Amino acid sequence: MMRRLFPAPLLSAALFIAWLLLNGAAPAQLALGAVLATAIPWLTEPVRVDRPRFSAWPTLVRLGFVVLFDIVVSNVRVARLILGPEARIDPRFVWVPLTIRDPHGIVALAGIITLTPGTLSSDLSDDRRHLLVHCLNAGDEALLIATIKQRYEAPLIRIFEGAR
Amino acid sequence: MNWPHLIVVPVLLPLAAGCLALLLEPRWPRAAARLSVAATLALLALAIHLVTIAANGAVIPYLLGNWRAPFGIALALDRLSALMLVLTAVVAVAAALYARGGGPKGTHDARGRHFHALFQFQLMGLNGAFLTADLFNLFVFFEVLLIASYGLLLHGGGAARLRASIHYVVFNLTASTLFLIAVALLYGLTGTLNMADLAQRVPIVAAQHPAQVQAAALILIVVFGVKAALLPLYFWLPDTYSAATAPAAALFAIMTKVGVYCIARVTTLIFGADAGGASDVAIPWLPVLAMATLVLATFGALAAGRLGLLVAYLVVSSAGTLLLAVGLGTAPTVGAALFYLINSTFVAAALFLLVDSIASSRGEARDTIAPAPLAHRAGYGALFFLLAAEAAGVPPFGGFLGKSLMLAASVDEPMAAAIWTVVLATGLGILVALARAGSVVFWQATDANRMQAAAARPSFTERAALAWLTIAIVATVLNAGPVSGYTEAAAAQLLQRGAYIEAVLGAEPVAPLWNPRAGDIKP
Amino acid sequence: MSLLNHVLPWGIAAIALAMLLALWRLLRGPTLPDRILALDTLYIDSIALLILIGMRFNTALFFEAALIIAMLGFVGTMALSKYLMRGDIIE
Amino acid sequence: MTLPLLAALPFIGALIVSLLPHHARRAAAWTSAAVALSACAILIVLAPQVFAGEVPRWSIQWVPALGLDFGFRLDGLAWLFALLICGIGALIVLYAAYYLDANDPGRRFFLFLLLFMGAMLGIVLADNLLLLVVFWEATSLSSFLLIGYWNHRQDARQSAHMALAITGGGGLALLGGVLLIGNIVGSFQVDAVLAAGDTIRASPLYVPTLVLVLLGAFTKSAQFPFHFWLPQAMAAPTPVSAYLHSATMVKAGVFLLARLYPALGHSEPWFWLVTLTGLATLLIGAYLAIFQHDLKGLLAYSTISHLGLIVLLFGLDQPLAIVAGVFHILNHATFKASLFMAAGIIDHETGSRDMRVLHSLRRSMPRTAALAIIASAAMAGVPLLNGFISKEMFFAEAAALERPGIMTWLLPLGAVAAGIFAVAYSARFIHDVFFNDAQNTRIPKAPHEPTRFMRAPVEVLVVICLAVGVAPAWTIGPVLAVAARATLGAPLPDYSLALWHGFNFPFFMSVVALAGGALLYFGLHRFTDMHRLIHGRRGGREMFAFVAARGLAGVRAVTAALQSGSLQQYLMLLVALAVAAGAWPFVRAGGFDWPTSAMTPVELPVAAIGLIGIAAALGTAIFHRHRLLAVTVLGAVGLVVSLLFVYLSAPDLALTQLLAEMATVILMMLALNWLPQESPPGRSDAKRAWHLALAAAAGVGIALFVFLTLIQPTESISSYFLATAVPLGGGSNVVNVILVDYRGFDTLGEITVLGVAAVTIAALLGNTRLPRSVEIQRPPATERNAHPLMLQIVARLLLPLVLLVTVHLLLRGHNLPGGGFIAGLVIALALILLSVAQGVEWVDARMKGRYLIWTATGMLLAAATGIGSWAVAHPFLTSTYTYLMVPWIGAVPLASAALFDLGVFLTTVGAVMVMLTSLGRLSQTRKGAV
Amino acid sequence: MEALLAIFVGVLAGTGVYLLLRAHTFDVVLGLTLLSYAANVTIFSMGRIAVAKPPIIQPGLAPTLANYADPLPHALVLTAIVISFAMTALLLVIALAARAATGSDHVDDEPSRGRAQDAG
Amino acid sequence: MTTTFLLDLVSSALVIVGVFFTLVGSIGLVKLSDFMKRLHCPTKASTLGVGCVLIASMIDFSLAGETSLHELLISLFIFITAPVSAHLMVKAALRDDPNIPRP
Ligand code: NA
Ligand code: NA
Repeated sequence: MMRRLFPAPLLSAALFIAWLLLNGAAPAQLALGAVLATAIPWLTEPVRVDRPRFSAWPTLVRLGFVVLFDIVVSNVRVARLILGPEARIDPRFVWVPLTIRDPHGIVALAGIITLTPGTLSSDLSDDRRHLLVHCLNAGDEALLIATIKQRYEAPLIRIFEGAR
Repeated sequence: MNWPHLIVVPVLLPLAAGCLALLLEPRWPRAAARLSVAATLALLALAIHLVTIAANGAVIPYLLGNWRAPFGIALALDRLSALMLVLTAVVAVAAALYARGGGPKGTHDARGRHFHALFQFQLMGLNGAFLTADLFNLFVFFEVLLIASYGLLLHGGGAARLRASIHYVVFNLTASTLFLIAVALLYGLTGTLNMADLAQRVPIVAAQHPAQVQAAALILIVVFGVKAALLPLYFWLPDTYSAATAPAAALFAIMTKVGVYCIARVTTLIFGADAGGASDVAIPWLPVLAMATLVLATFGALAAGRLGLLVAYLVVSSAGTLLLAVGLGTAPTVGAALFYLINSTFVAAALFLLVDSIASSRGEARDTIAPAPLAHRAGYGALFFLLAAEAAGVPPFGGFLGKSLMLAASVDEPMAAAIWTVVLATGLGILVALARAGSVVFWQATDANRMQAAAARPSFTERAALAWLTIAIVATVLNAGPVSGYTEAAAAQLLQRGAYIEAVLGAEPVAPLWNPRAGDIKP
Repeated sequence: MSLLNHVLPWGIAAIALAMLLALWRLLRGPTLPDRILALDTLYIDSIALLILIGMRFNTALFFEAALIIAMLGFVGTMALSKYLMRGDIIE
Repeated sequence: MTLPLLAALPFIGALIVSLLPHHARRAAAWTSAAVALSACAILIVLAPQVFAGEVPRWSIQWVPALGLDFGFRLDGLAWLFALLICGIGALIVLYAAYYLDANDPGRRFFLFLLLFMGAMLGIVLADNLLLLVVFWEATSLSSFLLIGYWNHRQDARQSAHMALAITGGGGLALLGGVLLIGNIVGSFQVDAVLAAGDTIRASPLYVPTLVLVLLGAFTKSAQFPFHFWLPQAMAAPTPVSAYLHSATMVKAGVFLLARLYPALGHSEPWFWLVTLTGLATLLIGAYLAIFQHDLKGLLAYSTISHLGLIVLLFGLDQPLAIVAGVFHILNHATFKASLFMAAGIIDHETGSRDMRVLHSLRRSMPRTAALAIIASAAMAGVPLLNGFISKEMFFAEAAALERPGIMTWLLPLGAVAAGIFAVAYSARFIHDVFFNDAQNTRIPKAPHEPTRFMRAPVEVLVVICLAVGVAPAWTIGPVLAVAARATLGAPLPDYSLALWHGFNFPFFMSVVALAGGALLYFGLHRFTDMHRLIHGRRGGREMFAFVAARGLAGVRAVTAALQSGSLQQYLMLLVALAVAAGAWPFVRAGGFDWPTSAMTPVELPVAAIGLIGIAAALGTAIFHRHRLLAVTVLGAVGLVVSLLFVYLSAPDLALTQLLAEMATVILMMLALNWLPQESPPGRSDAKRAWHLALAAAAGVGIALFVFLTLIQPTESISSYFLATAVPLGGGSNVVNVILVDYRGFDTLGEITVLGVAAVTIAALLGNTRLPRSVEIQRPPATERNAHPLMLQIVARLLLPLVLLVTVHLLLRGHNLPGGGFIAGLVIALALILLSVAQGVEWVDARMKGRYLIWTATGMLLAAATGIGSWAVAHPFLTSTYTYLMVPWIGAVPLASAALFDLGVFLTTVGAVMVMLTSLGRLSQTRKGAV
Repeated sequence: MEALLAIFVGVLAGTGVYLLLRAHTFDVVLGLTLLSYAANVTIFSMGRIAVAKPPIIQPGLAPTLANYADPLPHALVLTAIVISFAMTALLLVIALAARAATGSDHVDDEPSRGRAQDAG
Repeated sequence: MTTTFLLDLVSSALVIVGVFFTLVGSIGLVKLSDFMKRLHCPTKASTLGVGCVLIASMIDFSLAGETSLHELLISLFIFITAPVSAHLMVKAALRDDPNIPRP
């Protein structure tokens, strides 16, 4: 019953929260938010083809903080690079081999890589086994790959593929 | 006036019919078409009813949304707008009927998609433009009728129509932008959009900033000049009108009249003799340009190589004639112009339809003015002869009466000699052009017997459409007395703007049934 | 009165400067992706600008504009980039 | 009621004939004859009244505004002309029934003939000058049809044109003249006009009036220099020539002179204009007639000359001359009609009308010869025939004219010369056709006498010529008296209709004319080869053709130059005119007052934003040839405009502008798929300079205008909206309340525009398969994957969130920025995003995209919401709102305007989706096609 | 501010007119877009300049033009934006359909027709 | 040294930081010499730049008494969409760059 009412419970929850963020938590808005949290997933049902499965919630939260921290740190680093002499910049493309298979996980990884300044996920190989990353200042390529895999990919694997 | 909401129905009826036609068409195209024809007939009945109401001489306002003018949008029905509604409906009935006819290639309306929806939306735009008393709302209805006309012009497809439509669309979009700018400037100066209110405020503002108000007024007239086919703004028109399918072209015959209507409306109501520093901005430019239009349109008619083009030039020439009379701005000239307007509209529409019928009876030659076989020569020839005489302003038809009225009315004008020379000489030019074209098409028709077998007789609805317009023309001439009396009264009403202003601005909203507005709950 | 009220005009000015710099790149190019990038930057900068203006004028009325830029502002970037990479955007 | 019946008879006949079967020639002829004879009978019944000096009248109002009544009157002049029209008409019908070939469409002939007869009767009977003009032009039109009757012949068509151009044009001039008369007199009633002669002559408009009326009369009556159409009109069948172009239609011009003589005559301009025109026509026509080789040509020029004579008589402005003129109208009609019919018989029986071919016909067709000779003699003015008497009267008037100066000798001399010429061509007609046995050309057909009925009309007319010539006072006296009296509008002068007035000067002139004419012809015949003489080749006809051809070429050149088919040129004119319209009042006012009032200080961010906007707009123009680049830069302009809206307090506008801009960019990208990536460089620098100048003028103009307006204080109606939006409109977002309530009608129109755009796009692209031949230049697709994974997942993730925001925007619209259109665009953009990410087929399969239904439903919903207020007797679109108290939740606002906004929303989503997916689907068809 | 706004409108209109007068459909579309911006900003500015006064009625702030921007031009511009969006869409579609049908994106008929056929 | 003042200070600092990073992003956009380098710039603005400003705004509005949290939604949307933009721009720029080795 609940499954049929809420085909995507996580989405419903997200929508409900988002509604309250937009409109505040007055009683009328709570009611309306509930209605929308029910109706929208139902309406968009045809569009959800392969649904992500989340698990390992603590990992998710921890990853969130790690990413935020990395964003701040790399922002500062990159700002220095930009404002300094350009010769210090040594950009390079690096193919990062992927262990993660879940497409949502891959996209999340690519997003995180892009959001942390200094690295850009540029391409995904056709077999989805390699991610092309552009580094503003690559330094040690192997280290970069290792950092990515350890800091972001591993938690993402747990989050998206933990249930398997 | 038994039911007060009748005034808005000429806008809503086509809107609803258009939407329903859209919904019906995918599954039940015939039902959509029938609905459209029925709605058009209903519109005619309604328009006739409204004319009888307007004939009493009162300006009847309608406050949309129950907001007092100038705050809400008001509609106003006076003799002129009612007349325009009837003209539109009469032409629309013919166009709708004709669209249901057609040769072996299928009916006209089936040569593209959504004909009837577009047709109805065009009617909505036209009727709205004639009824509204609000300048910006007029812009909106201009856009409605224009965008529908783009669709109708493209109906049936083909490279020629696409090319013509590029010119048409771009030119009119530019004009629409200008319209917006003119409205903006007027609003910036006066702080209002309602035309009655503008009429009141313009003299006050013009006392301080005459040049600015005049400039805005002139830009506005330029915009209407595009629709009305005023020199040098009509050059897009002949190719466009002659490229459209017949029922669309017939309906287009009313479109130049929208421009004329708007010029007549604003030059009397807002920038008329009472407009203080902005009074009579259009004089003497408008009559002069109109005369030049008339001359060059006659040239075009003489030079035209296709019947459709020739008819399009006739539309331009009649617009020139109308603008000349409207531009003079006296009650007799405007009255004469309105009389002439009736017949010139019907004739242009009928000729567009007839030319299409003729073209489909001439095989490959279509409507080129060159010797070619022609089926059903006698009938076409007779009708063409009648309509050509009408168009050239030769007796005994309405064109003649209209021009006579106009000449008689302009005899005391300072430009009378020029006006008379131009009107009479261009009348001759058009007579010659039509005689040349007709004699080539009908007299030099070769090999008619072979065509006779090949070309189908025009279908019943096509003949009905032509007959309907012919009846309308003849009826106008036979009732020229009452009709000219009406147009004279319409002109008088137009020039006595006080009644219009008073009716629109003095209209009282209906008392609300309940008043939640007094409620104390904060939204 | 508050410190923020002194900071905001300068902040807005700085964002405006940032946008002018992006404009320079937009006009300068040299490649099309450069210009798309500049436009994208302009969009991002406008989010900041809208928020700062909202703070300065003490109104929440511009949030929706910022929200929509955040949500759909990349549509233009996406369309242009997709066009460059595929020669077509809806396939 | 007999009068309207008389006028209607021909038209009733025409109606009957038009209903007859195609080749029912005989029935058509009988009908026509019946019409003509009945009309004659009516005239005879009315004769006693008319001869007693009464004027029967009948009239009804037609166009009071114009002073145009539909009415008839029958005075002596009208009676005479009506009798001429009907009597000769009857004879012509009889003649034509035998003349026409079995292959000729007989029904059409008689139909046109009856129409003409009706028009002609209308002219003479009209009681209202405007009505006269109506019928006048009708004669031109029916004449056009009759001249072009054998329309397979090129000369017939050409002649018809020429006649129409000249007489139709004259008719328009006449219309002008008549309208002037009406303006002077205050009425078009014939009686009123005739009584107002002094007023008219005293008017400053007299001369223009006279000139216009005379133009009408002279063109119709083929007066010099408009005479040339008449010989050309001989391309018509001979009965037509006899009827229209000698006896009736051409007489309409002189009828008009007669009719308006009391009103327009008695003045110096009249005398000089009419007399000189008549004299010139008389001489030229008579002279040229001598040298025609075609029988009908000779008769046509003779007709011109005789019309000139009549005109001349009216011009002399003497009562006796008027009597002579009326008399000659009658005489000429009889002898000329009979001559034309004789010529037709000759043509019919010999197969030729060429005097260089014909000869000696007195032998083979003696009766016809006798008739023709008598009629020719009448034409020459031989005593004992009617032509002699009127000519004598003319000579008498010419000799008696008391005018100082040139006219004292010019007129008598001209009269005698014309007399000589007339005798000469009459002699030629008689001699060259019926005698001249020395000629030995072969006549195409073996000539013989025609059928009795074909000759009968000629016989009747010749008998009349004789009777009038021998006993004028008894036969024609009363008729002439009553007609002349009506013409003069005054008591008749003393005159005697006698054959012999003694050896006076006119008699001497007659003798000189007869002898001189005979001498001239036989002298020419003897001493020159007359058959080789060609005169009048460079005549008016050639002039007309030349002018027409040149005129047409010029007209075509002008039209081609104006209708160049160049949109650029058209737009330049539009922009230039708009700039001129905006600038002119300032130019006239001598500039504008530079503002002194305080301005709002510039804020730095606005300055920066404005700078970006200006630079980006210029960039768009500079880069426009690289389209993708231009679109990118244009995107910045759109962004700047919406930021400006934000800064200047228009959040709703900012949202709308932003979303519309995004959607527009998508549209442009989609369209660019099918268009070249670059515009070729312009070829003309001069033109670009013009464009730049115009653009600069437009820019400066609008900037100045905006500036001048902005610095003025304003008193806007908007304070009302602010004051009432919450209490009366139920919403605190005033812009939205305006959109859905105060000006909801605008919004209804606006969504209609959007919907119709979608409909048109769907109609245009719906089943378009872009043809294979179109090669689209596109950048190479280097990316292998059409749908990058990242985009797919993000787009799918965004959709529910966007939907949520959409609902948010829709619901809050009335109170806060948002509303149906904004919400609609948001959801549409999200769907487009999905289409880009996943492909249009993917989305279609899931959305079941019948978006047009959304559009139509949305429009219907908006309209229906408005209509709902009718139920409570309120105007369309009256909104209301209330609060529904829900336990626990509280007050839930329910506004009818929200329903309207929902309609806007549905329309927008549907329309935008139709537009974008129609374009997007083109790629699918391309995949299928290429 | 007034002058800045006026100059902005002027530049939009000028560039719009220049592009409008180009010979190829897409350029004309760009020109019309700029022109419609010019028109919209013109209308908008006719409510006079108001910074930080959105016409959204706040409780406690007297609803007069002194406290709020003139809302009417906003509503008009909104309508104008929608209409011009619709028109642009249609014109683009016509342009590409014409290109497909005739093989050229020149605004005129076959280039031989007018003398004024220069591109650019 | 009230909480209000502290929060004012914090939000002012956040505005300064956010604006700084936004500006740095744009400076890089102008200063750096090739596209791939420049592409790293807007991420400054979109992450820390806008992020700090949004937090400042949240604080500021909360100070004014109206809890304002939709800034979070703005951040969420930026975090979702910004990587896609960058990703697509790289792809657009790389469309004909043969120098990248395939894995
Ligand atoms: Na001979
Ligand atoms: Na309301």
